[in-house]
Amino acid sequence: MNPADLELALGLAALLFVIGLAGMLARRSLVFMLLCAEIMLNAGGFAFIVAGARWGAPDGQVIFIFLLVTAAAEVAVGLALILALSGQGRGRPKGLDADEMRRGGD
Amino acid sequence: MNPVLAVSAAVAVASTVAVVIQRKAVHALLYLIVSFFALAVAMLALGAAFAAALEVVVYAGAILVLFVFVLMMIGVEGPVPSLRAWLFPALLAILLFAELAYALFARPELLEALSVAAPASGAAQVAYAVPAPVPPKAVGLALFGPYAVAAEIAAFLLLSGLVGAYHLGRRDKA
Amino acid sequence: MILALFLLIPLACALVSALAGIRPRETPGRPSVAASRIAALLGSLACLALALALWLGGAVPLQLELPWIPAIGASFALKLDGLSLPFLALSGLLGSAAVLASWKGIADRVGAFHACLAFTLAGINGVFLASDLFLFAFAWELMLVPMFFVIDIWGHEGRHRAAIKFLIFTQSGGLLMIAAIAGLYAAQGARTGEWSFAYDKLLGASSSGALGSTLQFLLMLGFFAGFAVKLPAFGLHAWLPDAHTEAPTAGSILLAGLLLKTGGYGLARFAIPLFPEASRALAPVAMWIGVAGILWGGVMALGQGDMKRLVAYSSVSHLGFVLVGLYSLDPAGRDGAVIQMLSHGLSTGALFMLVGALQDRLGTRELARMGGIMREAPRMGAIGLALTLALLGLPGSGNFIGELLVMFGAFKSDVPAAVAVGLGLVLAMAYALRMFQLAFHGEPAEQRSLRDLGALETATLGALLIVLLWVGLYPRGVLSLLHLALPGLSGGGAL
Amino acid sequence: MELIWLVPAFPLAGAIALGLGRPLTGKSAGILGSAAAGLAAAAACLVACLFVAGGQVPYTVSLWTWLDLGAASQAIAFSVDALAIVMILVVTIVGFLIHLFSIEHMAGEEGYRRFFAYMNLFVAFMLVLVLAGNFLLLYLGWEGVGLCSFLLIGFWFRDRANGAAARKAFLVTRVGDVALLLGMLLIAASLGSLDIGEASRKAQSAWAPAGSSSLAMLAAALILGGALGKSAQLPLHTWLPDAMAGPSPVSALIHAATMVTAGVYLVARANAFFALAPQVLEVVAVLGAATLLYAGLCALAQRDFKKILAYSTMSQIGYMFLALGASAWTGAVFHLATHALFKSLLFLAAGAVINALGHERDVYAMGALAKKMPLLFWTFLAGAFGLTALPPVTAGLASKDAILARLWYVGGDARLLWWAAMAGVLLTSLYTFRMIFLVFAGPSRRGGVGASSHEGELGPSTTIPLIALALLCLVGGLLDFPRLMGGRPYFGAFLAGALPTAPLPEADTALDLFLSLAPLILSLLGIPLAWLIARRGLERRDIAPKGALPAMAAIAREGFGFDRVYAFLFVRPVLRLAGKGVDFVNLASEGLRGATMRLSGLLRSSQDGRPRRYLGALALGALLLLAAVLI
Repeated sequence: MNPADLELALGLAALLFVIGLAGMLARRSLVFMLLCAEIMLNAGGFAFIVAGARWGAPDGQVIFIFLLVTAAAEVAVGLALILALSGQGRGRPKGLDADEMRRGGD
Repeated sequence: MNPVLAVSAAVAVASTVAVVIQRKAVHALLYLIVSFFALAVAMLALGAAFAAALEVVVYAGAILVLFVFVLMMIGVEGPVPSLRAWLFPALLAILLFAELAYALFARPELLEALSVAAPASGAAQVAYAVPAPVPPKAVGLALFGPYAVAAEIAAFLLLSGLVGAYHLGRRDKA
Repeated sequence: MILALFLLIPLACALVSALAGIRPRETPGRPSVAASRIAALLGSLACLALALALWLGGAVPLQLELPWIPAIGASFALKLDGLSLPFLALSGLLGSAAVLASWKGIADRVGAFHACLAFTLAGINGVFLASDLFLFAFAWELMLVPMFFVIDIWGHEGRHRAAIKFLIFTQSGGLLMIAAIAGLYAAQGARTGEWSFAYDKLLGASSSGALGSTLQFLLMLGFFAGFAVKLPAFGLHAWLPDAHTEAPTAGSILLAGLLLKTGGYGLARFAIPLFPEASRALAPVAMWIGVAGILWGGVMALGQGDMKRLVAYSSVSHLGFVLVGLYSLDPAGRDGAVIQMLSHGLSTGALFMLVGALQDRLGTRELARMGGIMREAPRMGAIGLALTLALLGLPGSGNFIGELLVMFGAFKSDVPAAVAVGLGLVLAMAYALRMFQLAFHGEPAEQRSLRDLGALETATLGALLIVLLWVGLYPRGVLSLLHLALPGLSGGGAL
Repeated sequence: MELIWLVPAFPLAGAIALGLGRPLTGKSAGILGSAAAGLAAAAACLVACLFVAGGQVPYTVSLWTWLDLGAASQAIAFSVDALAIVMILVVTIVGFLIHLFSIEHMAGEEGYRRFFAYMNLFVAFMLVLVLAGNFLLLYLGWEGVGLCSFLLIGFWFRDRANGAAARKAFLVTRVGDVALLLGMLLIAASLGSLDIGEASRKAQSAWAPAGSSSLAMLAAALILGGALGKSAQLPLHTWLPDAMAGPSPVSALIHAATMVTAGVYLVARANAFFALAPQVLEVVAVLGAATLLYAGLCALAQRDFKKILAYSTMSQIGYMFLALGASAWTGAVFHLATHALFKSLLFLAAGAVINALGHERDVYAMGALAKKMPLLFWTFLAGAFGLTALPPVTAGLASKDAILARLWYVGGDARLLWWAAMAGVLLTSLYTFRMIFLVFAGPSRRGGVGASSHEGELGPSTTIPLIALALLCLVGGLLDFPRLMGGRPYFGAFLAGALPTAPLPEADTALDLFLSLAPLILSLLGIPLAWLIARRGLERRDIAPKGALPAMAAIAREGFGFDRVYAFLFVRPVLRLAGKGVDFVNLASEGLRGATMRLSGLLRSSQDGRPRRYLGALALGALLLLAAVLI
């Protein structure tokens, strides 16, 4: 494998991660924040794969699988939350604003 | 430089940027699927065929489809933040990326220092010489060999996610 | 094993009270409620009887040692000597008085209330008996928590704040004390190789040279801080007026009558004998802290409009005498401090009971809204007068003996301090008379009908007064007992 | 010999019985109280007879050990010697007569039973005071009588003003008491004993020679502080005029006959210490003389009947202090005894007058009562003659004469004091006869307050004490009559066992004549002058004072502003410090609480529940950490 490829791939992971970060910081909608979390998780997983490829070892992919599982569980719970919140009818048209939800505990 | 990797990287970055600036959640989701496909291609280029498959099948195919279902049910439109609102996140992201890139490209010795397995530069050169695609079988052996316990824990996590989602989704709360 | 009874009886009573009152939606007059009251009363009376029996039987000193946590050298060691016995008797007496004082006043969660009282009493008895520093610290903490609940749950309007304040102050002091105990334990253990919390073994630590003078002074300060908060010494007294004012009557009685005494007892038993050299270095400062407490407490009492708060500030003043007496490092001063603590417990306990009775009847503690009680309730007036006189230290009351001996001790070691203490006596008269005249003399401030003291209340208060008079007219009864404990207490020979 | 404890026990038992005995209603309470006092008087007489019969040997009866102070153990013990005998006789006999008087005088008052309980308690404490063999027990009695004084001044407690007067009395005397307490501690600490006799002996060996020991001076000065407070001498005198808020029998018993003279008794009792500190003794004399003149001037300007008598008491005690200062111990005690007789008589008669007039106390509102109340007039006059040392009443004549003569014979600077005392004689005569003229002579005033009332209602329990006291005044002085008039010093000889006496120099008839006649003439001279003053005062009583003299009188009526100065110097600063009871220590702790809460608020605002903020902080942290690694 080419070292340049390695660096490119790692740079890609880093770039994707910071894009996800910027999106999560900027967007206020819960759904978008969840999407951005997926981006960041995926970027992290990609970095593991790069590392595994670099050493020719399976461990990177194994960790990627674990990350996948985590992401699946997270999405399941997160989406269930979104569904439950939107079902209450509050904040529905404006798209589940995380900041507005802060005090809406009823 | 591997052209496949380069192209897929370009696609991934472009589609990811598109994800975070969409107004409609469904559009963002579709861009994200594109981004994941591009990443899967990149993984293939790196020789991680199994991971690439999982990326497409599980991540894009299952998790994101779950998103699609939910979005179809509630139909979210997030307001696109103003430029001002992007200022701080973008600044933070750019700075962070600059640091990471600096570490990656200008300070390779840092990465060497952080790595445990290959302390010597000679070993690194040896490793570079070996183009090593990792077959799915090796991954499976590792997963249920040394990582068996972690796999079990991951299973627990999935189960608890299931239970949590079920609980949250229950309509007839007493 | 007799000594363990002092802890076991209140604990058992706490259990019975708690169980009896555990049923939901209790109403006053139900048998279970009465049972928890009676259990708490019997427990206190049993402690009192036990202490008196030991006193009259001349059975001091008495020791009990059971292994507890041998791994760290902590044992369940109790020791009864001439210093602890009067305090144990006082705790039984005031415990009974506290239960009697809340016979009618507490109607809510009666079982839990009496369980808390009995629990506090157990902790107090433990403090007075422990001859193992680990056990002492244990008992010290044990008495605080139920007292916190007594204030926080059954107190008056500002109870939550007062309870938290009480807890924070005393816990901070207690923490320093526990740190000092640990430090002493470690230093002594490292030197001798024998890791033990036993009082007798630690007693010689500082004089044997195990501790450097700086370390000795720091450890002493740790003990001093813990006890000075509890006493309370001037500057650390901010918790006291609030806690006393907001606590229910029984809580105030226990607080003023017993909990404060644990501070003075701790100084006499631990801080001074364990660190004689360092205590001698601190003594002049400590005496003047005491003097400041006497004067400032008196001045503050003079300015209070709330009767209970006035009594609380008078406590600050009176416990300043204890500090002066103990740190005069003179036998007379030490005797005076002990007598002062006992008399203050009796007189202030009774006074809080009276204020509680007034508050139950009038619905106020404001002096400005009282007046004329002497005419409407002569029994109350007579007892109020007697207590006022004790408060201002009239000869014949135990308070006078305490103050006189303290002044004598102070006079021998620091004449200006004695003169300042004398000024405190003038202040004491000013605030005591002001309180008495505002509450009992003049015309009633508002329309009301006032019920005089009932037979039970009169009997309780009368008993306290008679004991107070006995201490005042025959202080030898206490002092001869106290002098039995002298050799063990003398520590470095300063006392 | 063991009987002595009965003397205080009777009134104490009476007090307890009256205090607990709710069923005692009506006059029975008064009768019981008087009986207790009477029994005490009888017991005292018995003890006195036994004492004289037993050859005047002092003895001590110890009941139980009270307290060990240092090396010395103090007992609850009664010591009997000649001085104690004199004092218990004065206290019990005068006390009994005043109790008797009160049965009718106080009838119908609210708290009748309480009154007698307090009075009995007072007698008990006073007896403890004079019988105490050690300073500690003396202090118990000392504070006890102060307590009873407080209770009885504030007897009519429904009026807050009475309460304030009572409180003032107790507080001001306590300032002196604390001095006495410190003096006791000094004696205990440096001599190792508080037994009065033993400490005196030790002092004489440890602190001699006289005048060289600062400890002796300090001890004497501190004891003097106590005496000044109790006896209302300058500068601790301000409580006595206010103390007249109490009922008249109280003023008679406590604030004329017994308690206020306790200071004199104390100094006499502790004479050994004063003998070792001649400078302090001089201070005693000077303070006595100053009080004598000061109180005389104040008395001259008063309008309140009882306050005139109060200032007069102060002034007479000034005489006693003067005598003490001149080391005329027996003379001081003799004047104490005679003063108890004539001043209690004056107070009782005044009280009866005031009662008859419906609690009118302004002398300008009285007048022409001599005819309406002949008995009160004549008995009052007997007391007044005693006060002004005029014959035929012997009580004051003999005792004052002895003091004046002694002052003259001391010589030196004491001559000045003699002149001061002579001025005092004139002042005494002036204020006494001004009072008599205003109350009993002249026209009836104010629409005739006393017009409807006369003394006809006075029952035997009122009249008997008055007449008895008047008779005692008439003959009391014969106990120690001046040698010029053929008297023999029985009294002085009796006291010689307890107090040091110095014989007068050889008789010089001419000088003796001068010393006896000079005060007599001055007193007589005072009578017409007093008439002028009384008339002048009457004319001006209702117009605003103008000119220097009335202004002076106004100042004198206020006691020359001592109250205001003390309020400014001591009372107000303390009260301002007390404020509304705001404790700066508490404020400091509250400030700490506030600071903590603000800090925690600051920290809490970082946990505001906005996940994006947390994320931003996280990213920032990552940025900084990475930067730290890279740099």
